[in-house]
Amino acid sequence: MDLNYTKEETAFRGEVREFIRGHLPGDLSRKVLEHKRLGKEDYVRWQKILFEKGWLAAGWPVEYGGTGWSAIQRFIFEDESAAAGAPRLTPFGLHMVGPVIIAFGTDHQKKQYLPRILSSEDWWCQGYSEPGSGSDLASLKTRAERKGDKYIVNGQKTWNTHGQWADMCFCLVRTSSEGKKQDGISFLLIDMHSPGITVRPIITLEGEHEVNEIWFENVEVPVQNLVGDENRGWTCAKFLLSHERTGIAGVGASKRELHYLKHIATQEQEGGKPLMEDPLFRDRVAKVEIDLMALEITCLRVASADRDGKAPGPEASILKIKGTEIQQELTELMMDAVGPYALPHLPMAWGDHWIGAHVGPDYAAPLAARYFNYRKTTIYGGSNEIQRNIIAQMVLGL
Amino acid sequence: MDLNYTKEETAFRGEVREFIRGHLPGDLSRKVLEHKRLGKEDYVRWQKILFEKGWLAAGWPVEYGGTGWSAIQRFIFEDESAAAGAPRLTPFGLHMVGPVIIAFGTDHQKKQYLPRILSSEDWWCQGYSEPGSGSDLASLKTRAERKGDKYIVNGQKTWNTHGQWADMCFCLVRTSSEGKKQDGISFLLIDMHSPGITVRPIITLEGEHEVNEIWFENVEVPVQNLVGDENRGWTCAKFLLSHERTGIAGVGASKRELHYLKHIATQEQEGGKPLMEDPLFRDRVAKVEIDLMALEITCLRVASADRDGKAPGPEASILKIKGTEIQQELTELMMDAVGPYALPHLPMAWGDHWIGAHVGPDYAAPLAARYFNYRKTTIYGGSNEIQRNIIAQMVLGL
Amino acid sequence: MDFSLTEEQTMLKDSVNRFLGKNFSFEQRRKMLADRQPMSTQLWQGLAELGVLGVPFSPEDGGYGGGGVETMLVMEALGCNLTLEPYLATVVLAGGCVARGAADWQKKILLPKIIDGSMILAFAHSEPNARFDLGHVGTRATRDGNNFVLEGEKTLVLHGSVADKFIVSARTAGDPGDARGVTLFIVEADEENLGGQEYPLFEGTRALDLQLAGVKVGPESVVGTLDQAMPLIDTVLDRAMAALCAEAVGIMDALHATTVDYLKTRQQFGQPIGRFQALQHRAVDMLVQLEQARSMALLAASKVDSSDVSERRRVVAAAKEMTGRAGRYVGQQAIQLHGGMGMTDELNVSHYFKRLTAIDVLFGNAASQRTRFATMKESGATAQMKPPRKSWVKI
Amino acid sequence: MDFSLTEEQTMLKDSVNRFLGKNFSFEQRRKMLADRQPMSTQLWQGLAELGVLGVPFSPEDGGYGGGGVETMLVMEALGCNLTLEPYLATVVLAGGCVARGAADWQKKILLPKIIDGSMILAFAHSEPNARFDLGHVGTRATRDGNNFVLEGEKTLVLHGSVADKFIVSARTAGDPGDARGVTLFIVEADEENLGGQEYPLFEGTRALDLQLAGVKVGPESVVGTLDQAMPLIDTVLDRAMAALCAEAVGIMDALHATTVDYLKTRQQFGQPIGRFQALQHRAVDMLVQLEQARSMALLAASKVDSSDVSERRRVVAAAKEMTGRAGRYVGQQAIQLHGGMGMTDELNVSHYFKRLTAIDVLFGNAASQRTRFATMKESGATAQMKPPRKSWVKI
Repeated sequence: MDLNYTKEETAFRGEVREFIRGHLPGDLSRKVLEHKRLGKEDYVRWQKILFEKGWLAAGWPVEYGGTGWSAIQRFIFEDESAAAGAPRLTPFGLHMVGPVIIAFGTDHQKKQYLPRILSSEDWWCQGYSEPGSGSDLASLKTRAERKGDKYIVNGQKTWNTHGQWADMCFCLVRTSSEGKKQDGISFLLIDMHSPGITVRPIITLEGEHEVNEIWFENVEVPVQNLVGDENRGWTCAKFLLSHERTGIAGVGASKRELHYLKHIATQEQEGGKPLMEDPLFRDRVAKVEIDLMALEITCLRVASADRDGKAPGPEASILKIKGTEIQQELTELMMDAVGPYALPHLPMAWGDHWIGAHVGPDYAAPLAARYFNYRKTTIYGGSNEIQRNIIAQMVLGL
Repeated sequence: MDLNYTKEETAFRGEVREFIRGHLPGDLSRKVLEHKRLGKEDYVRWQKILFEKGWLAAGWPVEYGGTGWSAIQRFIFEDESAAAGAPRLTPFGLHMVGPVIIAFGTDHQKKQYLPRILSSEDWWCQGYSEPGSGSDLASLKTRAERKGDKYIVNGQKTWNTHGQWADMCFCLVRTSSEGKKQDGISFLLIDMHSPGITVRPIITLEGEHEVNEIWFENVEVPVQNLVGDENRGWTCAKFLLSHERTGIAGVGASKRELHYLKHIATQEQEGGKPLMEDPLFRDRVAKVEIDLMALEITCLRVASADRDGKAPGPEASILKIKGTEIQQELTELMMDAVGPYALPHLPMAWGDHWIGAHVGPDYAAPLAARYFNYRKTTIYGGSNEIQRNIIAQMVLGL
Repeated sequence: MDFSLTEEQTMLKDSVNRFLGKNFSFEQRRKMLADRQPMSTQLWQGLAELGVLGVPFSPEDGGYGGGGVETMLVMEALGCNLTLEPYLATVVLAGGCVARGAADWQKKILLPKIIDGSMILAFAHSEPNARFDLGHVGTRATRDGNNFVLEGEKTLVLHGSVADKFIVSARTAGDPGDARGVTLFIVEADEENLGGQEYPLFEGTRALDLQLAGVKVGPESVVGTLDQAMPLIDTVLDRAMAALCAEAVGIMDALHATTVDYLKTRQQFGQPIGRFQALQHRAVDMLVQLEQARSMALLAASKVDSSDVSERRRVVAAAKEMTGRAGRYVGQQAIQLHGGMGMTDELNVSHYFKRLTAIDVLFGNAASQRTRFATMKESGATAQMKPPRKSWVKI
Repeated sequence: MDFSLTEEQTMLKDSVNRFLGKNFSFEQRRKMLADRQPMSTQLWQGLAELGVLGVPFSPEDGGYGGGGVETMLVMEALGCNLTLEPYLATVVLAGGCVARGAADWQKKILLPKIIDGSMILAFAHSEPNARFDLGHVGTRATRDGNNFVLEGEKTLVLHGSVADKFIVSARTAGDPGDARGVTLFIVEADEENLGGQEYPLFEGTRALDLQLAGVKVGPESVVGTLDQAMPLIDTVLDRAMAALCAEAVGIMDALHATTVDYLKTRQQFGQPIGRFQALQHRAVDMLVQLEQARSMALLAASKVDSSDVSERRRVVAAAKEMTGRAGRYVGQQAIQLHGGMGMTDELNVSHYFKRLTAIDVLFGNAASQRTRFATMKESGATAQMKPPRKSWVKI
């Protein structure tokens, strides 16, 4: 046992840091560090730079364009990327549908889609949740009826992130209503430009457009877009949900946010002293910092088990629970740090080209919105209540 | 609406305070205030004083020796008693079996038992829980078989408080195994001096003897000791559990303990200053103090509804939940306040006649033991989980 | 000790709720927000006609003669109906300053117009970088003959953009943190050298940052005693905080009810999600917090008129702390239990949540109230008042 | 970065666990507590024979050559088996002072006897009224020719009553809070003018309050450099805290497993109580806390040998904080989920709970570690070390 990084790992970290320092555009990282709004072009810009370097698909097998990195290396890469303020990689292609296509897809699907994910030519989105099927995902109702060499898809999906930018959607659809509800589900790849698709924005509480509802009305999908066997889509769904667990905790990003929190709390004054010297505020910061130190090690333990050939089991749900709790606590602390200046709502100030006046310090403008927006983290990706159910049943056997 | 006490209520408070000041023995209140161990004789001594004054059975109807006080007056009485360090009244006779006998008992039972409760001649204990029946009380197995004019009782009860001192026990026993489990239960009054009863101490984690197991082996109980109808004891049990709700939160005692906590935290030094000036400790104290202020009003709201003729409903479970959380937090704060001097275990120092050396300050000796002992508060009287179930079902309709 | 409402109080409560139920809806709120409308003149007039705007003013001033409890009842109703009206700004804050501090002739001019809804007042007190220190006044009012010239900045002036007049606190003596030397002025909204930037708060209330770049006012604009406004400001702020506690309780009440309803109707895994014990217990913990907050709002409403200043301050700080803490828990859990639906702008849940968050921040969040409460007790209630420093006692 | 144990480490772990499983039981613990037995000579000898007492000492000193990780493995096993042996006192604390500070000739005398179990040492450092300030040393060692005379009081000397010798910290210069001026001495237990009062801690470990009323020791009793013992003491205390973190993890592991078992077997309302979702989620939250604490115990074990003192101190403070906080939650919930059964002395649950509580208190509870951690960072790791004051720099 040695919890120090090996020489090779340290060298790798240096290489990653060096590359990012040389290639991450300053305006992009500034946006991330200062909590500005990111557009599709921001994400794509960075992904293209990584793609050129061959570092985009860290978790994929080398033959499909992956890096061949160990789980620890991937952790280091994410850590450095987050610290430098690199935009997060959009997960839908790279971390979700990509691995599913690699594991279950046909050669045609692999040739068709994987390169376009890597080149950022296709922006993917996810068609999982439905208005009536949230935590109980398997109860989904969107139907796909086979007609000749096509499926005809009808139904409604919701909480679809960035569907307004998407070229493709991977979708769970019901192809049979026989047997257990999990048994009649199929995994379809749907072209978002197909006739019959309507994307309606859902404005969330902080006033932003991040998620959508999607309606499918007699949308035709070629049968070759079925991944895996018909009615066996639940296997893909579960695979997808359990894949790429180490990133789920967001340790790198939380470390960056902790750093930013301290920056803010050093600027803010409380009773004539920096807020960071207020024993009560400092105590809350110390608590979340220690939680985060611990979570980093917990993540590395899971990543390390991954390397040793053991797949991360349901105990990785711990990472989701604790990781999102920490993320929320950090947004709450930042909001609290700016006191009354959390109140003004200035969404124009989070944009690209705002040069107008702020109310209060610059950094204050997006903080309440982030606090509101981050309530989602304990809801999405399987709510934290569902994660607790998973651990209770699968780990504790209760 | 007026949240100030009326002139009459203020005058009543003065009268109570005056009486207690004149009649509560100093050695007794010192024991209470300093967390010393109380013996049976301590409780009885104070009860006899109150009995003589006619103030012992505040909640009973006047005809049976009660005071005729309003719920607000009872609250004031408890508040003043607790503040002065009066021993708490043992509830088993006064607040539990007494009201049951008044509501459901025969004239004979009333004449036989009520005066002896008031005079403290009988010490009562409770035979409810069994090893297999805790939260699921109605699953109890202790049997009572009718043979002529006697019941023959066999079985085992547990978590019996102060049974080692008891003359009488009110007991839930199974008289039938037909129908719903609640339907075959009867409420029996059992003479603890009867042959066939064995009382075995349970030593709890802090090392004290407060609770017992009781075995009944062919114990003969005269049928006239049945309260209410045979197989209808559950009615008495529920009546008993819902009775006397205002006292359950222990607001008066918690106010006294908060005061003592501040006393300790003023003595203890942290970094050359009284601990009470440490912003972090002070903040925890302020939080519990505000919680307690709120709970006092919540209690008075319930008491006041009581006066208006509305019986306190299941929402009184809120008092149990919050009251015990506050009690536990206060013991935890006191333990934390003395730092390393929480560690020594000196049970002799909690006794009556200890004049030997302490390790650390005098007040430190019983604090860890109290913290340990008070874990019981969220377990007994229907665990706080059960209270939440009650509110969810009875108040929220979930 | 009596928790029951009088007949008049019950009538007041019912009539406000009935009026709002009939004349205001969540859809109207959303439309007002989309249109950046700070208030609805029609609704305000309706409230005036109902007598609601006169609730805390004395009958001699043309008001209803209500106290803390009556204000509480109004604020609870305004809260659970999610209104955007300037009740706090005009009636409680600015109106409170006038009613408790102004000369009779000033009252006669202002109060009837507040009460009949024809004049909107705003309270311009908070300043940049004051954080939660409500005693911090840096804006200066310099004598110029009989007049005063005001220089400085005010921030987060609630409903400032619709105000006809402002009640402005400014320093006529001493330094920013001093307890003495503060005076209140009436400043017309159309005054020269008065600039401002309007913006919404995150829950929709519109606020103003005010620049006073040499605003000249006459001696008749002074409210109350020169240099001695701080106790008046404190009194008014305590009443505003008690009012906010009541509003928060109204919101939490509605939010809890909505959440429990959702738990009963939302089906997952073939049953209402309210069957799941973990969610049941969460709903119970929300109720416990709500009832504790309600108790403190009642206590604050009851003590806010007390002549015992130290008791008033202590109770109000405790109530604001409890409400802020409870509001955070109840709001967060309401979102969580509603899942994705709680995150949308379309449901009132998120609006309630954001308003609760704003209420916590306004005039000092739970953490700062706890510190205020804790330090208040150490050396008596007047500990907050800093003693005058030698350097400024010039008069 | 490698989390897997080496073959030797796995063997060590297994052999300690096997040995304790065979030679010690909860019933023996209860008997020892009833008999006020501070330790079991037999068990101690067995541990010596197994080589466990030599784990942290270098092979040159006759030890096993283990580091933080090996100590962690031993402590975890001692913790989950609820032993009462003086491993912390003799091997980690006093032994640590000797191994890292003493002269070679002293080591040659002492370490073999510690390792073969024939000598018990205790560490007399804590003082009355020092609270959690581990740098507070008020006991004085005054020069008397070549000798020193020790005057003062030590408290909470773990396993002091069975010690053959004490390692005593005393001040040879400066004032109680000063970082410099502290020296370590070896003091024989049968020394004249050495008095003591023995008592149990609430979880059964026996401790001693020590009165040094003019204890005379020779120059050969000095351990390490005169006046310069604080860095050594800090190092040893950090190792002791890391060891306690490991013990706590061993305990939490056992306690969590016991609780989950109980949830599976205890029947109420016709089903195992582990079917109730609220209790399931509680068991999950216990697991989350446990795994977070385990991570920090691993990190502390791994960094405790680090030459980077500031990193070591930071990690150890964080680990002790996390363990203390987790231990409190896991312990309280274990009791709660066991209901009345958790309250009895007869079940190991309450013993685990009390030991976790004691571990939190020892060398500073979670709250104090958090402050230590937070202030440590402000001005680098040496912030804890107070600079020398002019008044005492006499040499």
